[in-house]
Amino acid sequence: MLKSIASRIGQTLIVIVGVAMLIFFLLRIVPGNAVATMMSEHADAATIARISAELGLDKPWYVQFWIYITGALHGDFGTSYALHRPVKELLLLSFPNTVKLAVLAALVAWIIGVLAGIVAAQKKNGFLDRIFMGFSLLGVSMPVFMVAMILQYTIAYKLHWLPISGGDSLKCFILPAIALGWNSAGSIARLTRSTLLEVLQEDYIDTARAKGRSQMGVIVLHALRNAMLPVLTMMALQLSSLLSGAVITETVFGINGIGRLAVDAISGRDIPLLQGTVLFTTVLVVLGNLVADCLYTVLDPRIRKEA
Amino acid sequence: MKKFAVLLLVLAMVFSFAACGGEKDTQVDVEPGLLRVAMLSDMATMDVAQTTDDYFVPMNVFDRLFEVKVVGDGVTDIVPSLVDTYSAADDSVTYNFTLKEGLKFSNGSALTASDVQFTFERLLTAGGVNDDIPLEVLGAAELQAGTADTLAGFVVADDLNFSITLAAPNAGFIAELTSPAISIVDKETFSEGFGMKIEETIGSGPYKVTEWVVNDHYTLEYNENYWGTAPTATKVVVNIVPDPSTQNLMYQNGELDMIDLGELDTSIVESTYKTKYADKIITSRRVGLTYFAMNANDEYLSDINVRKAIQMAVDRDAIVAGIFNNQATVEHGIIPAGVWGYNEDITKIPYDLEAAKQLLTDAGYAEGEVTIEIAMDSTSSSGTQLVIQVIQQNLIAAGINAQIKTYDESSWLALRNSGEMDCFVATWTMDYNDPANIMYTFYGSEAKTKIRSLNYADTEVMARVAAASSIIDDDARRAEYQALEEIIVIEDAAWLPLYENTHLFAIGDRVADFTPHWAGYTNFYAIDMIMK
Amino acid sequence: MEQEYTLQIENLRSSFLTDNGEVKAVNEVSINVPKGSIVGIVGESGCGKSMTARSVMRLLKYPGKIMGGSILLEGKDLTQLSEKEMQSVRGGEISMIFQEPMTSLNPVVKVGKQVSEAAMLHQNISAAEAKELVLEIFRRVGISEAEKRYESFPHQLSGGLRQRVMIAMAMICRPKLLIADEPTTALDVTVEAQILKLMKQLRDETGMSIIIISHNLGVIAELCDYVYVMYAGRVVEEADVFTLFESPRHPYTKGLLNSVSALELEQERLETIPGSVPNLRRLPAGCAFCARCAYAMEYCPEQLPQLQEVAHGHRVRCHLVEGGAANGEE
Amino acid sequence: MHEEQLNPTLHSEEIIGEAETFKNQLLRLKRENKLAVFSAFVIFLFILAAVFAPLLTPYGYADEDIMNRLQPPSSEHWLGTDDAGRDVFTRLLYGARISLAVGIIPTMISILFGAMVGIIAGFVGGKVDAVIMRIADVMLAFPSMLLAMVIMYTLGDGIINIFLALALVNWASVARVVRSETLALKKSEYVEAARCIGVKQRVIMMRHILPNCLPSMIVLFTLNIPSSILAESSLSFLGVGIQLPQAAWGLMVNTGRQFFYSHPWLSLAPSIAIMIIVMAFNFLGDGLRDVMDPHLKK
Repeated sequence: MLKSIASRIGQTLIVIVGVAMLIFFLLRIVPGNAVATMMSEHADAATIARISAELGLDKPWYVQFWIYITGALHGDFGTSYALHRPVKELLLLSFPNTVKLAVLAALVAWIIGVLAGIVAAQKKNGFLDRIFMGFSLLGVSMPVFMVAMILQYTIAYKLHWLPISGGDSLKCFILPAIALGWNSAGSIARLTRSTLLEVLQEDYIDTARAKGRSQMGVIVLHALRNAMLPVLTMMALQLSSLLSGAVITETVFGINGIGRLAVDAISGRDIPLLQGTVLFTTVLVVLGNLVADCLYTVLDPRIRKEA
Repeated sequence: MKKFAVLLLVLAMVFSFAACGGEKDTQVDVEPGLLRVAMLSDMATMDVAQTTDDYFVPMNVFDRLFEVKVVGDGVTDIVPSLVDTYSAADDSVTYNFTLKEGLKFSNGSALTASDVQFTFERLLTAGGVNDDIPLEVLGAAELQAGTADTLAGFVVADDLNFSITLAAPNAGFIAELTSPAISIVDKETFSEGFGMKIEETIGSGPYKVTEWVVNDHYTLEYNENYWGTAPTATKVVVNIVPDPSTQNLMYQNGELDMIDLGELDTSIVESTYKTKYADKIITSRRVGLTYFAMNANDEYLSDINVRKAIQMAVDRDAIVAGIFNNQATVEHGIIPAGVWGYNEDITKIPYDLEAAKQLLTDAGYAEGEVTIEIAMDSTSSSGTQLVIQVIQQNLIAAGINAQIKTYDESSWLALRNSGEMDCFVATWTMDYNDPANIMYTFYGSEAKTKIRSLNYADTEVMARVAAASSIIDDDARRAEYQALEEIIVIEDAAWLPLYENTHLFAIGDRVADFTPHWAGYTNFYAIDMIMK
Repeated sequence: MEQEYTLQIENLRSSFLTDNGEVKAVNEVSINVPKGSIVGIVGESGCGKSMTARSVMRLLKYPGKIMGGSILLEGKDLTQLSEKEMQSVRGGEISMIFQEPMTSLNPVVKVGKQVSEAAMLHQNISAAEAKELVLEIFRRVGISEAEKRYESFPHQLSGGLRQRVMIAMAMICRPKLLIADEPTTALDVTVEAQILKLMKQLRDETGMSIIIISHNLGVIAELCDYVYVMYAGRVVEEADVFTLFESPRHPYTKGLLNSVSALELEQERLETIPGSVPNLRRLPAGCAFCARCAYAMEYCPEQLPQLQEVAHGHRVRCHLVEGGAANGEE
Repeated sequence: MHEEQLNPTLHSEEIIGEAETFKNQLLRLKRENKLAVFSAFVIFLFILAAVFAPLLTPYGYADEDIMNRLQPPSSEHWLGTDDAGRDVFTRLLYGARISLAVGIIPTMISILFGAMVGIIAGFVGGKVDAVIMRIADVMLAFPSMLLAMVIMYTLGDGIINIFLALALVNWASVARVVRSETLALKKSEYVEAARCIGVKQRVIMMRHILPNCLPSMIVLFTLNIPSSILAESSLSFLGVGIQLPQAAWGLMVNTGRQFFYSHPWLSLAPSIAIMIIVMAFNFLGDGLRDVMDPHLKK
């Protein structure tokens, strides 16, 4: 087991290095002079040249790459052109908000998704099944921004139940979390239902029933644990799509998170910020997948043995 | 099929839910004296030496020697702020100032003449973007080049008295000193973190910054050491809400005490604000103008007939009515309405499509032969983008093959600064109330017309523009500016003025009254916001 | 003599209710299980034997449903019990073990836990007590190193061991009846013998009754006291084990026996029953076996033969025995 | 073997066989999954709308009429006009072109490229495999939205660049699936046999492996279309995709967003269009997966 985890960590490191390289090269082929944007109206050529030098943009790309890599290793992602602050500081500021949003959204997605999946599987082909699966398909098919806008309109604007836009309190995160989680809830519900239906066909489910377990007992104690293995894998993958969706949710709800930072960085052509944001987020996802893999190993004794 | 029916049902449920919901007022408990506003983006710095946009903190946390006060509808007056008394020599070269007594920064240290001196010198040496005004002072070039250690033209007599000698006469100098660029900073406590760290950004204004959560919000609180009357808004929270429609909702939800309606589409202002919040609207002139630039170096635009045709082909009244619902006024010159020196009687460019076509035909151009490219900054407001599209259609109607090309912001700027851009639409907002601010910036020198891709050819006119600021007699100066304006706009057809926007704000229930910045800036003086 | 029965199945009918109509998988089946006896149900795949067993447990897979008849466990009709009452019957009074020991245990739960779960469900005991009970039953069913096995996951055990675990699980609450659905089919022959021996031994020790479901007549012969032969959802012949093997009367039973003896005698040509199990949707009105029957008569496809008692406790469902023609048949 | 075989719900599996042709599979889809058929019909309607857009509406997608901006739905403008006076219904029709193109073209590119790379990785193995799969890992590590945004940032706006960005984002997952199928096929007898008689590697890949990967490629194709459509609409919504005055649904939602509370149809209409087409492709993809590749069920 340890060996397999070690090799996974090794692979993860390779991926992280690859990610860092890809981001760097993607962002060095960019048109437009970022410094000119940053200085906007009043910049003359001399000022632009001076600031380019300060930011190291006049050096050959390999020197820049070296600076970037060694910096990133120390957690130094450079300074934002637009906000004049270390990217690290900005990331650390937005990170908690994105985490809050993602965790809440994941909770929404998993709770709704797994429960709906269970009920649907229970009542296979019944009315509830159809309703839930209808909703889940709607969840998978609705663009995140649409859900976000509708929620904002109904719950916040019309009903005044929750605030419209960002803020620090948990209350401000409820709507964005639902908007973001809705999508994942759909796919989790579908997956939970199908794996649960599959697992419920397994012989050991009969065994558990033959033991005298109630339907609920069978599902919770025997079926769910097995059905959750693929769902867990999916949850790890969902981390990536949650962060993708966070870009939109944060923009719509005005949450000061990493996604919005990325959008701001793009519109401001703020390369260090964009570089830092994407690198940070991606490394986060990679590490998340690593954790999920290890968790999987722990949860499924069959893999534990093979390792 | 049954599944599909269920889906339809679900959909219907979602939308009926979306449609329902009654209106009700939210009673939010807000502490008295708290002013909640929103801005589209966070400030990059609080240091006025480094920004020409982020003026909110400089305006509210710092003071200037003079301020512009709105004294009536569209009437402004320049009043001393930190300055107690001043006198100008007859030649408009040397100015003597006396500061008010007992001025203090928010940290308690005294504000003296040497702080003013430091402010001027720092703007020159900090490598920032706001050195235009200090550059007029005698010896500024030497200080900036490093050949002098001090600013020769700035003489400190004692703590309260100082004098400034300019390199050339400038009758508009006092007006220039009202610019937020000349915000007086504290020499004693000035440090590395100035502009970025709230505890190191010390001013003498009515507020001090107490919190800055980047990209989220920042908070200003009343500065107990402020020399003037205390503001009724004792605490100001500026939320960063990048999306105007969200701001709109927040205002309607009672989450904002003031909204800048300039960011919203006019139709929303029309349908929602002019009906539901009609008595909450505060109107201000956005002193400045939107113009259509024509590059005289362009193959076709170098022909004055083409420029004249374009001037006549653009239906500015339709733009003002159609896009802005008349929340703007058509401009005819360079000096915008609301600025000292504005000429109401300037010759007006008519809208005459047929005459424009005729002019082109007479000049020997075939239909569609004249080809120009209008460069559009992809980040420009939707209003500006619409204006560009309407202009394009106007020009096409006149037989000019006008193409819109979209550039990202930095490419757009780079192209414009290179002097190679064909045409574009942009807006200039006045920094201070003097024609020099726009005339000199656009037509003051060859370099200045090039950086705006105008490439105006008449060097004689440009020399006159540069010299106009030193005319001491106000009437003579005004006459000279107006004459130059007539030459550039009408005779040379080098400039197509479009319109001046009206800037609307809506105040919330907690606000009694609000006076916007004289030039209609988005940034405002929080002290001019009177809370209930 | 008044016979005491653990289980009496009377006229049980179970069907699959599909979109395309009802499929009668178990049709008017009556089976009696005398106390302490081992009853076998034989038949080919799809004859309804597992369905019968599952009906007893009321564990029919969707869309299966009990349509009629009664199932009396010591006089208590299981078909009338609520689901909740049924849960206490399952695992407590009746246990069941399944064909596939490989898949019948939850792969992610330790086997000890799975067995003790059964104990704790039906006896009001603590986890520690349950573990003691499990270890004891593990030893009784011949699982060596019981402590170590308790902590094992199913994939760490051999097939024979897993089936022993299943038996332990079934036995832990001392049920009145054990239903074993093809308990040894998936095991190799030596292990099979051990498991069968174990089951017999457990019966002898506890006096419980056992229903064995198998397509393997060898297993039946070795273990059972009574045998029911099922074909296409009906019992076609029933008798005590000696009678059935000595003098089978139904052509289908004979066919089954022949194919086994053919194997045992290592004959060149394997004698099998021609044809295959009929589709339950398209059963003839009469005898379901007639299409494969060498002795089928004109009216066989039309008329359903009744179960006839040909000797004490020996019943046959065949037109051949009705008219007495079957008697002189060989 | 026991009674479960009788379970009539599983009855259809009897006819799933190696030999079932694509045509038969489609026939079976038609017979068994009405919803998938209906979805195909809906998609067909969208294709018709996209192709015949100029015939269906008197307006052009970029025709502005500033004096008639933000009109409510009427007989002249079925879905009203947007903030530049453009006919929303017209833009919806033309937007279908972009959504369908964005759904199909980059998906096609990513499937072809991904399959090629996947087959090579799986078949050649060794270092080639290791390198390719590590690159795929790197691509898959990114949150797709961010990667697409960065690529769009680098390439600049425009539809071709969207195709490229989405193809670049998606190929890796295809490569993964195809690689694992190739690995399985590599061990099959007929590939072994072909190798033994000295058939060239390239020929084996083209003749034996590729055709066998086709079913899962087709299924991946239909299932990746909706995610591509959603991705494009999200990019355009954020302003890094299609630019005005082009008509793309995500862009229409974005420009209509500020009018959501006064003129909701501006953003609701394109939103619903996106939802319907995505749903249709999802249903069709699910249906195809069920008939073509029962093992691909995730």
